[in-house]
Amino acid sequence: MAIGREAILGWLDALRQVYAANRERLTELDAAIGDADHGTNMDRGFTAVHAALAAQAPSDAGDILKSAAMVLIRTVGGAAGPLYGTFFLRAAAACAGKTELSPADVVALFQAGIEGVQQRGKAEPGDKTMIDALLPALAAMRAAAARGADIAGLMDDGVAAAEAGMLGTIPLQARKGRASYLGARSIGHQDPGATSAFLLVKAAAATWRA
Amino acid sequence: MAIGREAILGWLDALRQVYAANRERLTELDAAIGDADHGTNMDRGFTAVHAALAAQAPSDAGDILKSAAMVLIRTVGGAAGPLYGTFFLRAAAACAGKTELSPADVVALFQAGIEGVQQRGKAEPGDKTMIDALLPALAAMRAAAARGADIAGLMDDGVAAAEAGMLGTIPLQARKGRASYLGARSIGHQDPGATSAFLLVKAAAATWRA
Amino acid sequence: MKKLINDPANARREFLAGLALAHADLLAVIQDPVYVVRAGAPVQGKTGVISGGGSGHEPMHAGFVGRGMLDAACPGEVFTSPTPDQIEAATLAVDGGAGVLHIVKNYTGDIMNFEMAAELCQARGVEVRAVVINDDVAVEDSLYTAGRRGVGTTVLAEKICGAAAERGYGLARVAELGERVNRHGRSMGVALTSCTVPAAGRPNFVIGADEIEMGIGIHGEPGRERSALLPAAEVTARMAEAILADLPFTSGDRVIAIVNGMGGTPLMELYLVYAELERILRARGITVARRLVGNYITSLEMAGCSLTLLKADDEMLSMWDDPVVTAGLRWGA
Amino acid sequence: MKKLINDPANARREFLAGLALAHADLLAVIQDPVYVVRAGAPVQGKTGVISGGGSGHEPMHAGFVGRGMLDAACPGEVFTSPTPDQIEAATLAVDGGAGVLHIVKNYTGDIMNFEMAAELCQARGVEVRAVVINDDVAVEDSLYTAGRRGVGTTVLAEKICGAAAERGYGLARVAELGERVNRHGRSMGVALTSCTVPAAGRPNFVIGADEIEMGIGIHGEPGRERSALLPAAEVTARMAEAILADLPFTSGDRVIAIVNGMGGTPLMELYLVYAELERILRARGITVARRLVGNYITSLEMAGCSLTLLKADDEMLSMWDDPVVTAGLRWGA
Ligand SMILES: Nc1ncnc2c1ncn2[C@@H]1O[C@H](COP(=O)(O)OP(=O)(O)O)[C@@H](O)[C@H]1O
Ligand SMILES: Nc1ncnc2c1ncn2[C@@H]1O[C@H](COP(=O)(O)OP(=O)(O)O)[C@@H](O)[C@H]1O
Ligand SMILES: [Mg+2]
Ligand SMILES: [Mg+2]
Ligand SMILES: [Mg+2]
Ligand SMILES: [Mg+2]
Repeated sequence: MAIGREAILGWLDALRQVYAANRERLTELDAAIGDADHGTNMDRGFTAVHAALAAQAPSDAGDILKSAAMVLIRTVGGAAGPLYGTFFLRAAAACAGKTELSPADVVALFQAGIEGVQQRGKAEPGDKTMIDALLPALAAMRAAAARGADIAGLMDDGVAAAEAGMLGTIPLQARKGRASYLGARSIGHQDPGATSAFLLVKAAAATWRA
Repeated sequence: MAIGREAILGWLDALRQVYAANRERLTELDAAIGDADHGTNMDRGFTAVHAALAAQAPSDAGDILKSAAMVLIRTVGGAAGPLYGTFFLRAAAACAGKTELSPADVVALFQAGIEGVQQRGKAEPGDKTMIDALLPALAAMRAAAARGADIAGLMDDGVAAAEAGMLGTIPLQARKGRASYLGARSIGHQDPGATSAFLLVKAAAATWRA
Repeated sequence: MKKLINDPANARREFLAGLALAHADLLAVIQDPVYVVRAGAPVQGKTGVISGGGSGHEPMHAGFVGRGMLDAACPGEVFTSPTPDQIEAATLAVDGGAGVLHIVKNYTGDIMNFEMAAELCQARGVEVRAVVINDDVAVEDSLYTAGRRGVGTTVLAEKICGAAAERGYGLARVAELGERVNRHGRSMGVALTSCTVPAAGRPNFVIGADEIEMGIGIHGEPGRERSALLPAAEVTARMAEAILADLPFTSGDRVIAIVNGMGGTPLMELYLVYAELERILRARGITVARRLVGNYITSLEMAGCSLTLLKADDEMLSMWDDPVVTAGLRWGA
Repeated sequence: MKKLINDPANARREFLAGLALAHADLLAVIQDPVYVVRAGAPVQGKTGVISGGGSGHEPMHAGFVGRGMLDAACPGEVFTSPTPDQIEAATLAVDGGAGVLHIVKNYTGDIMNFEMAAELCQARGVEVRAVVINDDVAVEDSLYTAGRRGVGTTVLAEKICGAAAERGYGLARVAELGERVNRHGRSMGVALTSCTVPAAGRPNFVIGADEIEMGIGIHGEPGRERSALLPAAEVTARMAEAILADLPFTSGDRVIAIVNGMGGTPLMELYLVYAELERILRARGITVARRLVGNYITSLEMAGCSLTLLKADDEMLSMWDDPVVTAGLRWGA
C-alpha cells in the first residue's frame, strides 16, 4: 500500500476504533498505578480527531497529522495530551510536502514523533513510560528499513518490538509520571502509556498492510 | 425475696449487665427502622447509673430510683432518655417512704412508671413502641396480684406478657417515633424500645426471684 | 468500620475539643454538660437563639455558633438528641435577660428533651420559646407518623432568627419569624449509600450498587422508598416536584434554595444538581434569590443530597443577607 | 458506580453550569475552551493569578475564583490536567497588562500543559511566570520520581498570592511570594477508601475493611504504603511527624495548618484530627497561627484526610488575613 493521504486518514480512524475498544483496559491499567483516566483520555482525543477530520480533512497528509495533533492537544489533557500531541506535530513536520511516504519516510515520521515525545517528557528508557514501547519500535523499524524491508515489513518489526517493550515495563519501577509516586509498588504492573503507544504502532501496521 | 433497697439496687445492676449484653442487638434492631443508637443509648445510661450508685447510693429505695432517673435523663438522650427517665422518676415517687414493697407496691411502681411513659410520649397501644411491651406487662401483673400471686409470680406473668407484646410489634406499622417515618417499611421489624422494655421487666423478675 | 476516630465513646468529646481549638475566636466548648457557646455570651439584652440535636450532622449545629446565628448549640451523641441538662445549661449561659429561642427539629427525642429543658429553664425564671422545624415532605404529617422530620429548613431558620436576634428583635418576634420560616420551607433528601454510626460499627442499611433511597432523613434511617439508581436530572426532578407541590410554590415566588450534601458527596455533583434544580425552578417562574450549595446538614459520610426551598419574603431575605461569622457560614464580615 | 451525575462525559460541563448559576456574583464560566473567570476580569494593572488542574478536587480550584484569590481557574476533565488552550484563554482573559502567575501543581501532565500554554501566551505578548507546588512529603524528590506532588500547599499559595496581587504586587513579587510559600509548605495524606472516577466507573483501588493507604495523593492513586487501620491519634502522629521532620519545623515556628477532608470524611472526624494535630504541635513549641478544617482539596468522594503545614512569616500571615470572597473561602467581606 502506498502511504499517502488516505493511509494517514485510515491510521487515525483505526486509532479511534482501537482506543474506543481499549478504553476500559487502558483505564484499568492506569487505575493500578495512576489515576484511572488514560483510556478515557485517549478515547476522547481520537474521537475528537475523527470528528474534526470528518468535518473537514486537509488535502495534505502532513496537514492532516498537524490538525490531529492540535485536536489532541486541545482534548486529551493529562500527560498523554502533550506527549501524543507533540508526537503528531513532529510527525506532521516530517511529512511536510510529501504526497507519498517511502519506507524511509515512514521511519522518519516515527523518528520525529518519538524524538518529540522524548524532548517533551524527558523520559529515559527504563523509566516505565510510553518511551519503553516507542524507542524499541523505532530501532526495529530503522533496522528493517536498513535491511530494505517494505513498509509492511518494517511496521511488523516495529509492532513486535513495541509489544516487547510494553511487556518489558511490567517488572520496572516507574521513575517518570504519576506511577513514580508509588515507588516500588509500581513494579508488576504494565504501563498504560506504553500500552497505548504499542496500540499506536500496531494500528499503523494493520492499516498500512492492506 | 423482700423488695427493699438491695432488691432495687440489684435490679439496676442487672439492667446494666442486660443492656451491656444486648447493646449490639438493640442497636441492630434500631438500625433496621431507626438510627442505630438504641443499644448504645441504653448501655451508656445504665453504665452511668451504676457508676453513680457505686459512688454513692441513697439509703432509700425511692431515692435510689430517683437518682437513677436523673442519671438516665442526663446520659441517655434520644427518645429513650426522657421516656425511661420518666419511668424511673414516677416509679421513685410510687416508692416514696416505703422500706419494703408488697406485691401491690410492685404493681404500683410499674403502673406509675408506665403511666409516666404514656404521658411523656403519648403513644397508644399498637403504635409500635415500648408501650406495646409495657402495657400488657402491667395488665398481667395487675391480674396476677389480684389473684394473690407473690412478687415472683406476678413478675413472671409480666415478663410473659411483655415478651408477647414485644413480639407483637413485629407486624405493626409504626405510628410514633422515628420508625414512623418509614411508613409501611417499618412492618416486619421488632421495635427496639419494646425490646428494651421487655428486658427491663425481665431483669426485675430475674433479680427478685432469688 | 473505617473512621478517623479513636474510641467511639469519646468521639463527641474529641471532636468538640478540636472545634474549640480551631475556632477559639468564635466559640467555647463546655464539656459537662456538653454545649458550644458563642464567645462573649451572654449578650445583654439580646434574645438568645440556640439549637441542638445529635452529632454527626456537622456543620449543623455547632458550626453555626457565632455572631449573627446561634448563641449556643447542644450536641448530643451521634444521632442522639441532647439531654435536658445540656439544653438547660446552654440556655442559662446565653440568656441576656431577653429570653431564649429554642430551634428544635421535629423528632420525638428532640422534642421531649427540649421540653424537659424548657420546664427547667422556666423554673429558673428564664423565658423560653420553641420553634419546631418540620419541613421534610418525604414524611406525611398525619396521625400515622410522628409528624414531619426537621431537616434543611433548620439551617435557614437558624440564620434568619440569628440575624433578627442580632438586630435586637425580641423573643416573640424572633419566634414568630422562625415559625414563618418553617411554614414556608420544604425539603427532601436522597441517599446513594448508608452511613455508619461509630458506636454501631456497621452501616445502618444495606443498599445495592444500583439502588437509591428516596426520601431519607439525616440519621441514616432508610427512606420512604427504594428506587433504581437514576440520573441526577431525574433524581433532582423527583425531589423538586415533591417539594414544589407541597407548599405549593408558584410562579413569581422568590426562594432561598439549598442543595445540601449528606457528607460523602463530591461538590461537583452538588453543583450539577444545583444546575438541574435552577432549570426546573426557572421553568416554573420561580426565582432563586439566594442559595447554598455544599455540606450544611449532613449524615456522617452518607452519599446523597437534599434539597430545601424556602419561599422567602423581604424580611427573610434581608435577615439572610446580614453578616454571619461562624465556622460553617460566613459573610459580610 | 453511584453518583449524582447524568453522563460522565458531560459531568464537567454540567457541574460548571451549576457553579456559574450559583455564583454569578463572583465568577463566570466559559465553556469553550473551558475556564472559570472572576467577575469583572481583567482588573487593569493587577497581576493576574490563575491555577488549574483536573476536576474532582473541588472547591479547589474553581471554588477559589474571586476577589482576593484566583482570577481564573482551568478545570480539566476529572483528574486530568487541563489543556493548553484552556490555560491560554484564561491567561489572556485575566491579563490586566501586568502579567499573569500560573500556580501549577507538580504533575507531569500539569507541568507540560501549563508550559505549552505559557509559550502560547508569551508569543501573544503576555508575560507569564509559573510557581510549581511540590509539597507532598510522601513522595521522594529524587531522580526516581517525577518529584513531589503538589497538594495542600496549593490552597495556601492561591490565597496568599491572590492577596498580594490584589494589593498591587507586581508579577515578580507575587511569584517570589508563591515560591516562598511552596518552600515552606509540606503536606501528607491518608485514604480510608478509594474514589471512583466517573468515566472509569469503578473504584481506583480495592482496600480491605481494616486497611488504610498512607501517603496518598489527590487522584485516587494508591499511596506509598498500606497500613493496618489505626486510631486517629496514631494516623495524625505519623503524618505530622513525616511533615515536621521534612522541612524541618522547629520550636518557635508559627504555622498555618490545614486539616483537609478528601471529600467523604465527616467534619466531626476532621475536627478530631485537628485536636490531635494541635496537641502534637504544641508539644513541640510550634504555634498554629491560622488554620482551616474542612474540605478544600478533595479527591471526589474518597474518605481520608491530609495535613498541610506552612511555616509562615509576617508577610504570609498578613496576606492570609486579607479579605477573600470566593465560593470556597470567604472572610473579611
Ligand atoms: N515524562 C514522561 N515521558 C513519557 N511518557 C510519560 C511521561 N510521564 C507519563 N508518561 C506516560 O503517560 C501515561 C499516563 O497518561 P495519562 O494517564 O493520560 O496522564 P496522567 O498521568 O496525567 O493521568 C503513563 O502511563 C506514561 O506512559
Ligand atoms: N412517643 C413514644 N412513646 C413511647 N415510646 C417511644 C415513642 N417514640 C419512640 N419510642 C420508643 O423509643 C425507641 C427508640 O429509642 P432510641 O433509639 O433510644 O431513640 P431515638 O429514636 O431518638 O433514636 C423506639 O423503638 C420506641 O419504642
Ligand atoms: Mg492517568
Ligand atoms: Mg434510635
Ligand atoms: Mg437517636
Ligand atoms: Mg490524569
